[in-house]
Amino acid sequence: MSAVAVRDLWKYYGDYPALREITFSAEQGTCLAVLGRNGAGKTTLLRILCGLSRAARGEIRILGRSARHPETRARVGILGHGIGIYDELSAMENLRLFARLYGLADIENSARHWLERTGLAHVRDGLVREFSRGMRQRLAVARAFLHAPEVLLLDEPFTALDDRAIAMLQDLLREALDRGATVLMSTHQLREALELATHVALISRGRLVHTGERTAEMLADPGWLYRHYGEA
Amino acid sequence: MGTRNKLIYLLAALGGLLVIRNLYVILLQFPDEAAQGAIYRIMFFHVPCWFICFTAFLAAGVASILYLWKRRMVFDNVAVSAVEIGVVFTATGLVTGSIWARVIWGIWWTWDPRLTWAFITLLVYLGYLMLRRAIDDPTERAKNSAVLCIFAFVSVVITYKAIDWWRTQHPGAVLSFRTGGGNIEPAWEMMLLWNFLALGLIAAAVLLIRLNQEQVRREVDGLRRRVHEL
Amino acid sequence: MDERNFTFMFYGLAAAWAILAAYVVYLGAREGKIRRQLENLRRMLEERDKT
Amino acid sequence: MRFLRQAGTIAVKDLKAELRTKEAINASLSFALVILLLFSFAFDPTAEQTREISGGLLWLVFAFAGALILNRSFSREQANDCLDILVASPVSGAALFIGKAVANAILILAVEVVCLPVFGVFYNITWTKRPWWLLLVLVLATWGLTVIGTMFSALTVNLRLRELMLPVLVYPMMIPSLMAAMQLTTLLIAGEPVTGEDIVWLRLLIGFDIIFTALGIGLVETVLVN
Repeated sequence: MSAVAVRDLWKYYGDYPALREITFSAEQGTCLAVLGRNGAGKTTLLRILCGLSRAARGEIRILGRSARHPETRARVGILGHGIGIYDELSAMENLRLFARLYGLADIENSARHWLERTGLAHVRDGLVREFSRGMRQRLAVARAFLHAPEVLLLDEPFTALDDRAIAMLQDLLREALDRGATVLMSTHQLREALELATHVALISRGRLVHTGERTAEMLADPGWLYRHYGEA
Repeated sequence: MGTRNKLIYLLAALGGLLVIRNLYVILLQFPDEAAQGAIYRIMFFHVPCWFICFTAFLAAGVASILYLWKRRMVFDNVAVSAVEIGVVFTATGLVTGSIWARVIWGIWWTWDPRLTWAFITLLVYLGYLMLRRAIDDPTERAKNSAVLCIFAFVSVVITYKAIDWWRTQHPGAVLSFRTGGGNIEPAWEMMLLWNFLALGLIAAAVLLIRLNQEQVRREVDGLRRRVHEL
Repeated sequence: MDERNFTFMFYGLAAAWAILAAYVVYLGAREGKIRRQLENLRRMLEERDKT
Repeated sequence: MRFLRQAGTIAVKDLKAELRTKEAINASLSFALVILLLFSFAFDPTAEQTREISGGLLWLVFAFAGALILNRSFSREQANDCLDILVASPVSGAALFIGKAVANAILILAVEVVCLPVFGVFYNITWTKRPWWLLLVLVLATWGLTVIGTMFSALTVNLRLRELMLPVLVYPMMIPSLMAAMQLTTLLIAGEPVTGEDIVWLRLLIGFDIIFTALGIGLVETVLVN
């Protein structure tokens, strides 16, 4: 069974198909980079997988269940454009809140653990609104990894992050892949993504134009994919 | 000319002819009512107008539920079209009622429960039409306005039941299915139904025109999207 | 009184049909506007396709 | 059980966030006081007249001031795309909705409880003749307003013109609850019992609460997942 399986997925904006017959799957322990230009449909696809948006047609299976199933959502971690944490709460309170929402058994310890992992233990009771940009981003990463998700869905994860956070996120993703998690990320920043990716999928104008393993030539020349499969 | 256009003309023509025939009977054959004089004839339009409103809003509500269930844009088209027609006939109903009230009650308007609720219903559905203008993505627009439409129907139900729940100045129900019969002359009740049919035919014609428009508009939305994409 | 009564009845019926007529005129105007938009967009797409 | 726990977590989160900044509640309270003041210019208040319209007056204040709190409810979630994270979390839409509605209701009730004595002092009214009945009406009507307000706040959260749209949509829908609340409050402030024909208002109030809560719970998931 694939960790993430999508078959014949369509999404419309009115009559206009934003995604057309998307079919792919990602096996457990792999990292799939979903590539494509702005407006190609990457974010729409990711939103559907996160359960934030409904597909018009097609089937989605994440860990064997539908995307909106509560059980699925408890096992999926999400990092999007926005950081998704509350400015009015402290770092610790934010993590405690999400630990509770995800139904974790040991709220205090997992929250503390992830504050340490992201280097925020010294400001655990500081309000997020007083945090620097980098600290907020790291807290967002902690929030996404808090419940040890088996599938990670990341929408343009590297765009909002500074260098230190990028390095940290890459380490954490590698670690997650090692423990058997599946990672799906959409990005147009090829270099950072391709280092991690085991597979790539290229979306152009709502269609999946290429899926396959990430090859050595892609790593050497990130523009290779676009030249071969994307239109000019 | 497509069959759809033919149907529109046919419905409108039938409705028009029926209205003329009804007007003839109402104006020239029916005697003045004992207490109200000539003005009572407004009832023959006022009451069917409200029937059309209820029918239209009910249709919009059902179409909205169907949209949320099946997610087919057709249902959304039906919902907007029906709401728009409902709003037009609500306005007509309020204006004719108001003119009647000026003669019989001596005032244009009173904050009577029935009148108030009819007015609230108008506002609620105007809100629906405004909400639609504020959302760009057609799918999102269809979904959110369907939800609003279901909420809005509560006010229609209240308006309908207002004459039972509160003591109101507004005349009570007239049709036999609510009163058990005997409230008005059978000939008048028949005429109400005939006029309901006439206005219904015209409303159906307008509904079809409106549906066509909504389809073209969706095409425009789609093309606009494609232009953006390039 | 009775004549006034009759005038008001006439106003009532006239108002009802006036509202309906206004709506139909409005529908017609909108039809024209949507058609124009459609034409514009089609033309824009054709031009883009040529280049 | 799980539902209640999740709803509770959301409510506590909203209340905590609001009490830290006090943005909405401060704005709401001062707005309420301003309206109470403005009403004194609108008419020359003698105790007798004021008592007759007290229900209407108070609930207008509560509805306008409450809208500020309701408006913040979902727009607070927008700042960092938090709403997406909540919707994608294992919390059901219904739990999210109820949690937010409870938090809003508590905040609005707090504003109301502050406004009542101020109203009493400004307009020379003894409003405590039937305190428990009044409290019951306050709670029931506030819940009605809150459920509708929270639902429509969710409905308009992604709109360009949300600040403009929300009042236009929400006030007409609130009228059923407001109307019943106004009638009952006038009665209770005059010290009269709720009996006979007036029971119908209480029934309506409870009926609308049930209808709108059910509609909200049933439809909120559809609204949040686009």
